[in-house]
Amino acid sequence: MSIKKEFLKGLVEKNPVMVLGIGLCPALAVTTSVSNALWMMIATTFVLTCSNVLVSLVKDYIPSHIRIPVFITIIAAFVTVVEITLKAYQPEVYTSLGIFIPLIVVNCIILGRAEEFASRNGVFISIIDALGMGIGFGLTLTILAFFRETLGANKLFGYTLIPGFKPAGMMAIAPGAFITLGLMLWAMNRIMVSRKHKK
Amino acid sequence: MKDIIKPAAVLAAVTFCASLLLATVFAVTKERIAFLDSEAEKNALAIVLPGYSITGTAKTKDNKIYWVGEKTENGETINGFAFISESPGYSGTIRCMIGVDSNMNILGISILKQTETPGLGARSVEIASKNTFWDVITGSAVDEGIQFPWFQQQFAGLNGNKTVQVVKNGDWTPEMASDLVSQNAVSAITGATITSKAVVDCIHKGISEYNDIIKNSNK
Amino acid sequence: MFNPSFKGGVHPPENKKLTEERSIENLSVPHTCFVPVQQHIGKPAIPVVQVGDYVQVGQLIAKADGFISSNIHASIPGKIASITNGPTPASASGLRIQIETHGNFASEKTPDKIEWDKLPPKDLLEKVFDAGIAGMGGASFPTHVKLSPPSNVKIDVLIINAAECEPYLTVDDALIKRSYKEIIEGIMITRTILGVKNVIIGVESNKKRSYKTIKEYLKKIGEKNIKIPMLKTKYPQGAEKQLIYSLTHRTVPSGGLPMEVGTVVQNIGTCFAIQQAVCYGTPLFERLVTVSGSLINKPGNYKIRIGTTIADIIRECGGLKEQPHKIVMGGPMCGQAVETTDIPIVKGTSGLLFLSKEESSAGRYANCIRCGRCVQACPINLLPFEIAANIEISRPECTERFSPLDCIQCGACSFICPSRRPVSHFVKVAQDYIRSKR
Amino acid sequence: MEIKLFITILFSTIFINNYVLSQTLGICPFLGVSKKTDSAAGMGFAVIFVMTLASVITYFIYKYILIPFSITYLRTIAFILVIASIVQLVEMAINKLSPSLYRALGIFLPLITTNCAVLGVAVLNVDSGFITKEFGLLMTIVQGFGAGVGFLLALMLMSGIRERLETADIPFNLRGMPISFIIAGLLSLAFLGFAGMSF
Amino acid sequence: MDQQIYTLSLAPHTKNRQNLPVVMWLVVLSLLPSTVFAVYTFGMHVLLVILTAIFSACAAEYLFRLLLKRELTIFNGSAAITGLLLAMNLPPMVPLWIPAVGSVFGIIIAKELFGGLGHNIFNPALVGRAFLMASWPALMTTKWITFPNGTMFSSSFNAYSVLPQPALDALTGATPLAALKNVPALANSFNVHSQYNIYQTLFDISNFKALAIGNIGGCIGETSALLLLTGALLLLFTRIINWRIPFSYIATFALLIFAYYKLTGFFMPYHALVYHLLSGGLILGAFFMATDMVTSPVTGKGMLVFGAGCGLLTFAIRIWGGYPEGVSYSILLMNAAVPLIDKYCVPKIFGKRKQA
Repeated sequence: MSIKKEFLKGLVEKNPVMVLGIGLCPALAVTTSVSNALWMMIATTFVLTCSNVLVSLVKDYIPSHIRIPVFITIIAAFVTVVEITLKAYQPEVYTSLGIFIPLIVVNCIILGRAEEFASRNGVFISIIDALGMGIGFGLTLTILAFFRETLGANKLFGYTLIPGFKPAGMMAIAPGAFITLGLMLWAMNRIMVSRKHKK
Repeated sequence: MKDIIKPAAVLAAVTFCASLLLATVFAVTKERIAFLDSEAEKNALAIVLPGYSITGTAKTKDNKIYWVGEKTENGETINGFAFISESPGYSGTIRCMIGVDSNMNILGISILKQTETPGLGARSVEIASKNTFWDVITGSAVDEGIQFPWFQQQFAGLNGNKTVQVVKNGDWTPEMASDLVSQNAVSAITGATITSKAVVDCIHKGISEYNDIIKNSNK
Repeated sequence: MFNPSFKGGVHPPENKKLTEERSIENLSVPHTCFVPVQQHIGKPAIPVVQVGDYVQVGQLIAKADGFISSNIHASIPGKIASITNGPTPASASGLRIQIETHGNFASEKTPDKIEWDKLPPKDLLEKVFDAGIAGMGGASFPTHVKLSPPSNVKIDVLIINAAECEPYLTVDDALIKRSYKEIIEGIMITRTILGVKNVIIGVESNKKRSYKTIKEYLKKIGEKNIKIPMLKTKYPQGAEKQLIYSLTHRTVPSGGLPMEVGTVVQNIGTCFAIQQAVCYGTPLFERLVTVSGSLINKPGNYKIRIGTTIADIIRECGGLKEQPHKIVMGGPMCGQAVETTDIPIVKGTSGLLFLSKEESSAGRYANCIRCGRCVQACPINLLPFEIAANIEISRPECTERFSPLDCIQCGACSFICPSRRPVSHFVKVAQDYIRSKR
Repeated sequence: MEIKLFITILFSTIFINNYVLSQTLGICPFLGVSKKTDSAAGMGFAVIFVMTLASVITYFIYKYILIPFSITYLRTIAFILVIASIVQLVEMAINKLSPSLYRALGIFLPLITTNCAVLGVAVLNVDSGFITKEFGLLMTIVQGFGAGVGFLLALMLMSGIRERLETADIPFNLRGMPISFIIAGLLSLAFLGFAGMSF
Repeated sequence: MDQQIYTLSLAPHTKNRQNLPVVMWLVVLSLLPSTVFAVYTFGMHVLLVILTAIFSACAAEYLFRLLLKRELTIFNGSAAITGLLLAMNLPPMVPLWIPAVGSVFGIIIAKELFGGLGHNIFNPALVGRAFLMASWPALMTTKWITFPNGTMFSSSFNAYSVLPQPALDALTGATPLAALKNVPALANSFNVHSQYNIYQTLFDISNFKALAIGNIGGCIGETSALLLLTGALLLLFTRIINWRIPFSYIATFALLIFAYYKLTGFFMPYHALVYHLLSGGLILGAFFMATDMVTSPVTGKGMLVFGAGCGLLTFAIRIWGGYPEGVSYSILLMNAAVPLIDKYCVPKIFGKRKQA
């Protein structure tokens, strides 16, 4: 019961992008294509899980006033692991995600979960939390990327969707990202409100 | 005293462990990354200096690297040169590798880095697959073989001493090629004139920068 | 083109044509008068008559209560019928002294003119006080208070307000045309009381005939210290601070009085009343009122006894063409709409307008489109639309940074608004909120 | 000639490739601190200061420590620790030297650590190859400063608009975050006018 | 006794005759001459473009308000003006879905989401145009009409037949501003080593005539300087627009353009100045779009600052930018700054003492 709850909360009720409003920079920047969004999800979830595990393991040995630098160091290490690995085995993903791979370090989701959850809970439940949060983050990115790739480039996974349709190029660049996310948040708010009314 | 030493020690230990981990990962992947880099360079050089064998690199006065290649044609050895140049595009810098012969005729270009709008400026490096998403998921996709972006292809054969003109004729087709070469022009990517011009600028910049060096090295 | 003026302001349709050419007529004396005891700013006067007493015209019926207050005199001869509460311009239920006509008018003889220039200023001021004169422009500030500035204040200019910037109203214009000599004399008396030399009369450029009349008369009598520049026709040219600025380029500080910049402003009607009071001892019991608007049958400038009800005036002016949408006391820009026709005329009533729906209704208002016209129009340089926007969404606490208290309620912003928003009303709400909090 | 280059870099980082509006970096503080113009100005100036300082320090670290020892893969971890300590030190220094400045900027300084635009500018300095170029130090300074100014500009525009919208009749579910994204999108659409500018 | 109760309300009891619908219809009226002229010169397709834009703008506003159960404001005419202004900023031969999509985006994203008329920050018509520019730049920059027998270029080009045919085609196929921007490149690539000839051709007196009258390539509503100025006079005369914004916009722009050409040693600075002033959307922008009440400052000082900012940005984009024309982007950018301008250009309150 509790495991299910901890996992699901990251998807909906505490969705990092849609509800907590964190991790926005990658959400806006890398969602030009669904495959970018999925790779971002994998990279972030990996870092999140690893850092959550390590933080919950060492939490008792760290003096509380230096915990933030320690957490950052741990996170930065895992980010670099991801960076190097992608560079070696997925060079195309490495180029298209670009600067946003090192910037996973400053994604507030990761530091936030380390601080708020992993440093207070056991290893197993921390993994569940990380997976839930990572997938919740990734899911939002994927939906956003779906709209942006289909409308902005008439493509899905790099392949043309409807021949002859002229895509709105704006969706593929920054303004499209902002506006689409804004409209998604609006839709989300409406759904949440009508749900509350039903309850 | 203990208040300082313990945290410092913990922090040092964590940093040390992290560095150790990274060093290991780096050591494992080092060769592969180096291989990928050289491969990328080789590929680019093969495009911009087609048929030339690379004889080595040289440096300009301000430490910029350029490549020298040669090939034998009709019993004569011809030199080719390749260099890298940059110019601001629609969003962010565009980096190109440009190959020229000693008369500054462009042999080929390769865009190494760009962050242009997908679907518009980014088409300068994209090869549009004729297969649609539905073809792919229904398994009816056709293998199209290795292709080269038409935008970059147009530059081969242009005269680098003269200004390369950007014309808006709609997207490039092979039929347009001879006409464009006679005008010393390239056809802009539809809707991405800024990107197209930026690439041309990039080439002009590079050629003017290396013009003297290459002429001198020829003598 | 380059007539002196102030920044901002609006040009409402003048509508003065209705009454401009009408000379002053006496309205027949009504059968009953209701004289309110509060006709001025300050404390209400205290009645000094009993029900059943008989009074003569001009007899004191209520005495000023303190310094900032005014005497009230009987406007018709007769019997005090009642002293009860009823509707007055100042409030829906204020104390009114009802006089019913009784006796004759024969006793109303014009006394001989006294030679005022032999009297000391203090006696002159006494006469003004006795006559119960309060500003005739609309605000009704007791005149004797204005004329006795504290000794540490140096007054160097007397400004006479004949701008009459409100649409419809033509009383000042008509008065100048008829009694310019008396007015100039009144100005001289006022000047003597204040002990200043320089006088500036402000007349708007749309009253060319009055302007000429005064100018020529001044030339004739060789008076050099009374100047009369022609002001640009613009509302609210007659607002005190704006008038001072237009004529002297002095800026009365926010929340301050004209005397802080060495000026005193008197309405031209007040000057006439002062002359009457000082020279003939006539107290203020009647005044000039412009009765106008598209729905009254006989518009004109009438001399009306104070205390005459609107109902009587309607009857005397030939009745109404149809039921008016609004009855306004004062000018259309900052006058007051009244609910019933039982309300009497008071010392400060300069106009009485019977307006049709087309003339006066704003209809429903729309969103603010930020055209900035209220900002351009505001003579105080406020941002009225910001105050209105905050009031509209019930955030009066956010209006304080826009200083609504500086607003003079001229109504220019509401007038000019293309979205028909009651901007000045919103500003009033903000003012009330901030005042109530202090 | 060099001056022109610096102007180009400065102009490009402020307008053409504005960190917030076209590269979608630093979105969290951009949305978080843009409710009031006063705090937006405070945050903006703090970011300019920290970005310029971080650019300089990471330049030296990268050029004189990471490159000579061939440990450039430690870039992310080194930069984030440096930035975190700079922020900490600056906070302490300002507190000591000028309490009035501290009152104005102090509360924003801790927020800057997680501002991905700061790490972003350090990483981009490396990525654009400034480190090895002639006048590299000046270029990094100009880029760091320009990025900060661009951030301040975007933040000020945003906060002005949001202050004005306080009285606007925005659909209820759209208030707050969603409309802010829409505004950001429209701002970024307007900034497209600078695209392709060159001198 | 009269028992009638009369309407009570606060002063004032009279109202300005110029209310919202009057304002809106006067704006439409002032745009009418150039609209009619555009239909006359560019053909009936333009009429369809204009009608599509207006219809979809109104429909978008109506449906959005209907769906969100908000007060229907469709009759105040502002949506129609948005549609009309958008259409005037489009090339004549765009496919009809372009104005439709642009209007819908402009109205919904830039206006209705912010709460409708009066609350929007950005000019909806310009947002619509910027959206179309970012999304379908190809359609937005190639669908011009050229006049084979019109005044622009043809007669003057005959006099300078040194130019090769492709250069002529390149010049006449573009808008006046694009042609101006292309001169150096053209000169280089067609071996006309001096740019002198091309500039002289462009700055021929017959071209200035064409620019003033409007038989020239360009967006639907921007070509005829004279008719636009006629409409602008009507608006200035009825005090719907304030002189400050157009004045400071055009003055700043003219000053900068002139200074630029003079300082760079250009040989025909006066001609270049006039050419810049008459061509492109400068007049349309300065009088009809920058002056949009909702999205421009409210204070006099603010208006001057706003206009100057627009002028500076237009100058920068035209001279250094990636696009030949910069009017719509500069107005859009300055729209974003309006709240700040309003905040810092508050007039001094009359008689307010300085805070001690």
